[in-house]
Amino acid sequence: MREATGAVGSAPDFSGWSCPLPLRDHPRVVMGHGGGGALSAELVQHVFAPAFGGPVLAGLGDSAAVTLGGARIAFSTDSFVVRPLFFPGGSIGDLAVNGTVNDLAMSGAKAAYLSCGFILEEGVETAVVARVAQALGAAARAAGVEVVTGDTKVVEAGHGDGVYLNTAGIGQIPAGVDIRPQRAVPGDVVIVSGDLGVHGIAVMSVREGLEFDVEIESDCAALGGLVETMLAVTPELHVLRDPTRGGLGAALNEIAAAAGVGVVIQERAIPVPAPVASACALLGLDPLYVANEGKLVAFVPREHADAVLDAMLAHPLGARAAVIGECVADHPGMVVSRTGLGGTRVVDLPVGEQLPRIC
Amino acid sequence: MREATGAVGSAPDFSGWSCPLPLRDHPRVVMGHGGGGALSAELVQHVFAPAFGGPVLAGLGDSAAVTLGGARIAFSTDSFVVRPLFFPGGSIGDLAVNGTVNDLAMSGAKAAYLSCGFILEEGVETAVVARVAQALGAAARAAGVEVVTGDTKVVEAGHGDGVYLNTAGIGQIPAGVDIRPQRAVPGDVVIVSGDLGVHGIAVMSVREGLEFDVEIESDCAALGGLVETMLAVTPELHVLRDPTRGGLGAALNEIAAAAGVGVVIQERAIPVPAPVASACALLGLDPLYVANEGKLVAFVPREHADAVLDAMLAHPLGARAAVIGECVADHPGMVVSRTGLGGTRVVDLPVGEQLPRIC
Amino acid sequence: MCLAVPGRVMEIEEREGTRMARVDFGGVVKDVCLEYLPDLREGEYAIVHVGFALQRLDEESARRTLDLFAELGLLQEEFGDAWEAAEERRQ
Amino acid sequence: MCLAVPGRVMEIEEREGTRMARVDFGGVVKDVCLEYLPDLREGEYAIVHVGFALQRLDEESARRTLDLFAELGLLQEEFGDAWEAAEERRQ
Amino acid sequence: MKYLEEFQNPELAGRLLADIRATVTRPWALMEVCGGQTHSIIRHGIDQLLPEEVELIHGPGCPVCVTPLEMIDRALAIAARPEVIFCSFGDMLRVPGSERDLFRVRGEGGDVRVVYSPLDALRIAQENPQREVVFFGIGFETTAPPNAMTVYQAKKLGIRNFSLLVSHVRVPPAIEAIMRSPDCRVQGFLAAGHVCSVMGIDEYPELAARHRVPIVVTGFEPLDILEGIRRTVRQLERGEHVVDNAYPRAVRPEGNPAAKAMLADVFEVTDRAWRGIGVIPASGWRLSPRYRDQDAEHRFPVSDITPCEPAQCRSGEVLQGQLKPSECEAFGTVCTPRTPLGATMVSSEGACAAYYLYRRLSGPASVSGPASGSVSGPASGSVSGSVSGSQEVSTVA
Amino acid sequence: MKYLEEFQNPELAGRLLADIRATVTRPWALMEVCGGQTHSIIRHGIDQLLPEEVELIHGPGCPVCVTPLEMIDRALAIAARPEVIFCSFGDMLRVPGSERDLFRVRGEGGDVRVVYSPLDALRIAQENPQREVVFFGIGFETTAPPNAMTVYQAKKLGIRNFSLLVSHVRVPPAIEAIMRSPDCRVQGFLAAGHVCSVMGIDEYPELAARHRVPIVVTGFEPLDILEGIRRTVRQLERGEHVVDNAYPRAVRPEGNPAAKAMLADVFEVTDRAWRGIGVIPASGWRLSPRYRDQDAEHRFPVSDITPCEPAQCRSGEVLQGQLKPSECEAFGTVCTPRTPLGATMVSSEGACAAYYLYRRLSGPASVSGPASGSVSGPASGSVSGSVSGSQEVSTVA
Ligand code: SF4
Ligand code: SF4
Ligand SMILES: [Mg+2]
Ligand SMILES: [Mg+2]
Ligand SMILES: [Mg+2]
Ligand SMILES: [Mg+2]
Ligand SMILES: [Mg+2]
Ligand SMILES: [Mg+2]
Ligand SMILES: [Mg+2]
Ligand SMILES: [Mg+2]
Ligand SMILES: [Mg+2]
Ligand SMILES: [Mg+2]
Repeated sequence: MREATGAVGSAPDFSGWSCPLPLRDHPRVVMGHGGGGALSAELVQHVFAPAFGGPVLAGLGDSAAVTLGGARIAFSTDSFVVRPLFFPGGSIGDLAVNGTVNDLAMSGAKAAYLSCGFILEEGVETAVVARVAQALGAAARAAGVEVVTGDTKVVEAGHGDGVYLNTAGIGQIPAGVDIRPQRAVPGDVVIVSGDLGVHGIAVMSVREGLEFDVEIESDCAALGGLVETMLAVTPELHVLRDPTRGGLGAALNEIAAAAGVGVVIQERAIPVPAPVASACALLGLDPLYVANEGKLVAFVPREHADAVLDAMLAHPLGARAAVIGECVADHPGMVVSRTGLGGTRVVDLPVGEQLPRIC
Repeated sequence: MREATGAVGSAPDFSGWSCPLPLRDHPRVVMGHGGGGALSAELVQHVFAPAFGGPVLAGLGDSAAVTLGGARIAFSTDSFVVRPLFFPGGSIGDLAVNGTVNDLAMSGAKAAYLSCGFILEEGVETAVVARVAQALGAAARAAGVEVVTGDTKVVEAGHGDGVYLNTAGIGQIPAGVDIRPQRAVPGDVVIVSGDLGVHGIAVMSVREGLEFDVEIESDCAALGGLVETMLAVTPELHVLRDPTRGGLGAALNEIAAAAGVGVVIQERAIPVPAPVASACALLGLDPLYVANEGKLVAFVPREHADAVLDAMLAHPLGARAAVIGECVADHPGMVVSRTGLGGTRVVDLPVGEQLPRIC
Repeated sequence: MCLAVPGRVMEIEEREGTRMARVDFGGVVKDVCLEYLPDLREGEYAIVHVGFALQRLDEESARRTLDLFAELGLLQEEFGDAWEAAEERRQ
Repeated sequence: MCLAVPGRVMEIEEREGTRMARVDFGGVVKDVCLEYLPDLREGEYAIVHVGFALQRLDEESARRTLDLFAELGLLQEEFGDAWEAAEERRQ
Repeated sequence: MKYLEEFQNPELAGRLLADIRATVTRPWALMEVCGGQTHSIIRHGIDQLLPEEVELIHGPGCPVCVTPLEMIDRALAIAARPEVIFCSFGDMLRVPGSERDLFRVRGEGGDVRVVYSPLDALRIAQENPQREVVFFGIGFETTAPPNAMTVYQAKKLGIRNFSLLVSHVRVPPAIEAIMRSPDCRVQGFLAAGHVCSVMGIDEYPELAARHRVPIVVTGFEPLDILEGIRRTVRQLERGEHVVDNAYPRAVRPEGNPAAKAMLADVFEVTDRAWRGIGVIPASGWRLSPRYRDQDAEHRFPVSDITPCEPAQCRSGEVLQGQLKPSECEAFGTVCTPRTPLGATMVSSEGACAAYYLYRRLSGPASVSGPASGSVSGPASGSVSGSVSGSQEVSTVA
Repeated sequence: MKYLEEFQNPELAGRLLADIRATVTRPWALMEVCGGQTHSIIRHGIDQLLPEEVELIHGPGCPVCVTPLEMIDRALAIAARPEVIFCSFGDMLRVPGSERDLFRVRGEGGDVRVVYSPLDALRIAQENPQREVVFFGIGFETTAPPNAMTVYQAKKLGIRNFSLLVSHVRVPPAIEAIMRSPDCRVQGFLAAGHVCSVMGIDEYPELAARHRVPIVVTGFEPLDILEGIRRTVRQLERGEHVVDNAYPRAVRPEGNPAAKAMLADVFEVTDRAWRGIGVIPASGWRLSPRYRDQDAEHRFPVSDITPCEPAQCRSGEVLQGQLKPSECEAFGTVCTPRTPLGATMVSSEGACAAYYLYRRLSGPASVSGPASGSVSGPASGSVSGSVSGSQEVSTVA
């Protein structure tokens, strides 16, 4: 643990301090700072990382691996601000469990305990809160994780949005497992666990002002079991990532940047269900940037790739798993897609969140 | 760990479900549900506890004690929605660290690692976010705890309040230590670590519409060191509690209810600084219900009370510690105060947050 | 300009005096204004842009176009699968 | 009714044509309207209710009251400290 | 002299108590008129220190408790309007109307704000010219002058989007009504000191003489209250019934002339309903015709809101000292501090709430009846000595 | 027939490419007018599959790119007004005005909403009668009819709080302007299919003849674009210059008569400034006098907002194919996709943004010059083949 460097109660002096983020560009927070893309990354890099310091945060993974009382523990948190609270196939309660369980799973850890913080907006119906809590409890039971501590705050009407949720989770990392974005190496095979974009499109379909009917439901699920299955094949998985905000595009870019490798994916190998493709065509979105919850992308050493893929295909949550590309030494930090026609395009880190386009 | 009881992905059915909270009384969430008083407790009891299940949450402590990889670990979370973000003597960043560090300390654990979730409102100045982050980082260094994982979400303008923060923390519980509200027994001596109400009044003094000048600053501090000092005297501390929302009055009521004991306090033994008393007189508030952050109340076996008090008095954060009362077998679940004149009053669990009164 | 996509008209109805339809875009169904194609019928396809059907799609013409492409088979052997061809050129 | 507390007038000033003062309530200072006590001066005490000074506090009269209480000493020995006395009765 | 700690001195309290003990020879029922005094009595446990002979009855002097149901419902209706910013003292937010309270209106989207002073509401009006700002003008003669000044200032400054929902009440007509009640048990009054700081004492001698009841102007610190009791008991023991000023440092016979002049300009006396009690003639104020257009009841269509009080709630009798809270059927079952039916259950010093608390303290043995042990009589709101009572009850630790 | 997958078939694409290869004998510079086509070309990597001889120049047919700075600034000023709900297609939110964009206005408290359809904005106006709802009417002939219908409906339904900020542009005058430019390199046009779905093809024969340039109406799926290119190249190789319809399933010669009638009623032709290019005569629409009171520029005082474009930004020349983005001094230094100076850097298919991305891909060796490897010529926005170029560069893994 880091040594205490300041006296207890000493007040930091902000008078001479200036924001390390180029303020000309973003004097105020915009939606994109929460979109999981380049703006989010800049905020972490320029504001949070220097403020908090510490070698573990600098790892920038979805979760931190720490040692406590001799145990190797994965520790992660996420806040959930989804609108609407309930959507086809799930709710903010499911997301709050599965999001954190999955972040832990992405370091190979099986989630054991969750904390849960509710920020309720004055005026939200108690029945809505109860439905969220029920969904959260049911999702926790399904994932085999226990909610052991919590907190509730209420904010004035007009300063929230019904229910915001935060969960943090801890789980033990098995011996011999070291899964981090930095471990991607050229030659790794890139595998996704199934259909992409389903969760994001399901949520969008009920978002105010955008409503459309679509015959899909969020695939939101806890991936701990799938990861256990994969680790049973080999502990030598290099990278796991749940491509949530910013979608597969953001996840691959983050891995490429963290490991200093290039990634090449074959567009026609990527499983995108027809309704997702149709909704994206209608709204001008790219399925590569649509959020998922209940899917993972894995970077697996070539020699284990077939066995890992077979194990995934045998698991209910990996039934539509597919090899979609590989890790290369070229164009480090960049993700390139071979298009269905055989062309090439750069899959950039999205700046903020995707918006419906007309052009 | 609890067994998984539902299939992965099985959707709970809400159609036949009805809210266990008496909806006639509170069909919607009101501010009091977050006030740390009776309404907060009802929400936990009627909504969250049945939804989440689990024996640990039922403990209802500020933190949970769990076992992971052979280590006994305290795990806690709090969200922070304080207005304004900066106040005399501190900021939401300080609170977010000290609040969780202290919740861990109240189970005897020294906080080791924190997670940190930001919910930013679109439009908040980046410089404000950076100042909060700097304060959070400085407070973490001062407390000897490391921020190892984080998350940022942005909500649309008008759906937040600048910055909301959540922290969760983990720390190891020393062997032989078992500190929980349930352990209070008649005969325990009740000690507070210093002046009450300072933090709450400092924050109120800069709250919009209530502004007043007062020569005090928040005493917000991390109590891990003080608790270590107390545990060095004896591991046999029964209860520790940081009397935050709802103040000492709520904390004592919760302990009395959890342990099924009565508590008697001597009003004139309670350290309330003059400006706090004055502000309370002006606004019609009771200092017993004003929030603290950086103070604790301890239930100590009578045979250790003197030594523990001496150790507290020798620590900078316990310099104004005082014995304020005792735990009794009478009136179980109730807290009674002997007034300065020798009368008696019931110190009830507050219903919601205190508001300025005219009567 | 002009992200416009083909959709199939499902049900048509009047709403506040406006001709509207449920239109199916390959599994995604949305409300679309038919005022500019007043004689569009259920089952027909149209190009839809920002919630408005702007032009009926002509199936016969589409088939003729595709047939034409298929007949451009002269150099097919040389290329085979376009993606593989591109791949080869890259090696 | 009527949570009103004594405060000491610090500085007086006109604001938008209204006589206002900073008033010290034992370490807490707040703005108070003096319109109802137009001749109240700095250093004097007044009873303040919801931001308005409503009556000047008279020190001489206060002292006389306290002196009176002190003279009610007849049964002092019997009671001693009131809190302890109450405690005893409770045993 | 700080005018505060000096009047909380335990030793002097002992002397006052000793003097009361030495003086009293038989039971007396005194009413403290003012809710602030009730608060102080409970806060310091004064009722438990008094000799058994002295019974305190909590009076109707809590603006929260007596604001009539229709006025609460009008406030709720106005506060729910989208164009309105509804400002109130904090006390009123949890007071139940027919179906909900201001907290709940806020939860449902109403813009309800707690202010410290009516001037804060006026400032909010200046800052939000496109909104209608309404201030809930509750309170007795102490609070009326600040609210009057605010209405006056709004007119002077041309702030057109400010109005007052007026529910002001006056003490002397309430004393008159209590004394006229056939079931009246009150033998002496502690008059409300801060009301008299404004109004002076002119209105009381006639009342004291006509009803042959001592009226002692009393302050709010523990010593002030004990002194008020001491002087009242002394009069009663002597068979006197005059107006006495036990709070001379803050009460002059003439009151505050500037405040009285403003009241006369802005308000006019009117009949007013008291919650649970009914209409008391000339017991309230409304805006005078000059200020009628600043009356929220004229500005918003709420005058036809005239709900019935829940038949179950008997707070009127409780407020007049004619009924013990525990004799109310709703008490402790449908009506609790968490789910109050009447205002007397809302604030912890409300008679029903105080009774509820102390009954809990006195233990399960006394659940079905009045407080056990040394409760000093059958009066409502009288809760002395129940701590010692609790020691007679076996408890589950 | 789904009209979608059928036109993305890789095998048929191979046949079309083979035919283009077999046809082309020397370099040709083609402009795809429409931003949607640019998007499709980059999305599918079509530029990299074409023979080296065929160069594609990204045209000015992106409403996001060409909306003039003063119109963005007016939008920002209107959106910042407290009474306004400003509705826009998502495309416009990140387009920089002089000092900020719509995202930032929203962050500063403006009520800016993304809608899918102008009808959504009209519904918002109905639901918020006390607010002013303004819709940002950008776009070419395809988007103009939906916006026209919305204005018409607002008038018909008496929805007075709805107005349109009009920045509509027309394609044929832009083609005319490009051909007239002395530096013009364009030898053939892929005309915008969906514009012609509405307008038909009447306006093009005269242009093709006068400028001796083939104009092929082209769709948006990969096969459509390849077919458009194939037909244009074929004309060029044969020395022809006629209007050809390669998108007959969606384009009839007469267009959509109902839509054209509505356009004629609601709008009138006007000169309009194109961002980076300047005023092009008769190149836009504004509301006709009958609908003038639904014009946001008349309703809000913004007409005097006439900012200067950042002198540094040379997107006008880029848009006309006269300058490579990398020849702009700001490129890659002060102007990046994260901090765009001009609209061509905003969306990933903007010429400057596309060039920036591919330059990164082509590696450090080519940072200071145009893209290395098989870039097919000096034209701006032409980025083919740079992936293979990147393999010649040693990288740090
Ligand atoms: S107990 Fe409740 S219902 Fe009965 S009188 Fe008191 S407030 Fe009214
Ligand atoms: S690089 Fe930027 S500044 Fe230069 S022309 Fe392009 S958009 Fe304008
Ligand atoms: Mg996380
Ligand atoms: Mg996550
Ligand atoms: Mg908490
Ligand atoms: Mg909201
Ligand atoms: Mg993740
Ligand atoms: Mg906690
Ligand atoms: Mg806490
Ligand atoms: Mg996260
Ligand atoms: Mg806000
Ligand atoms: Mg705590």
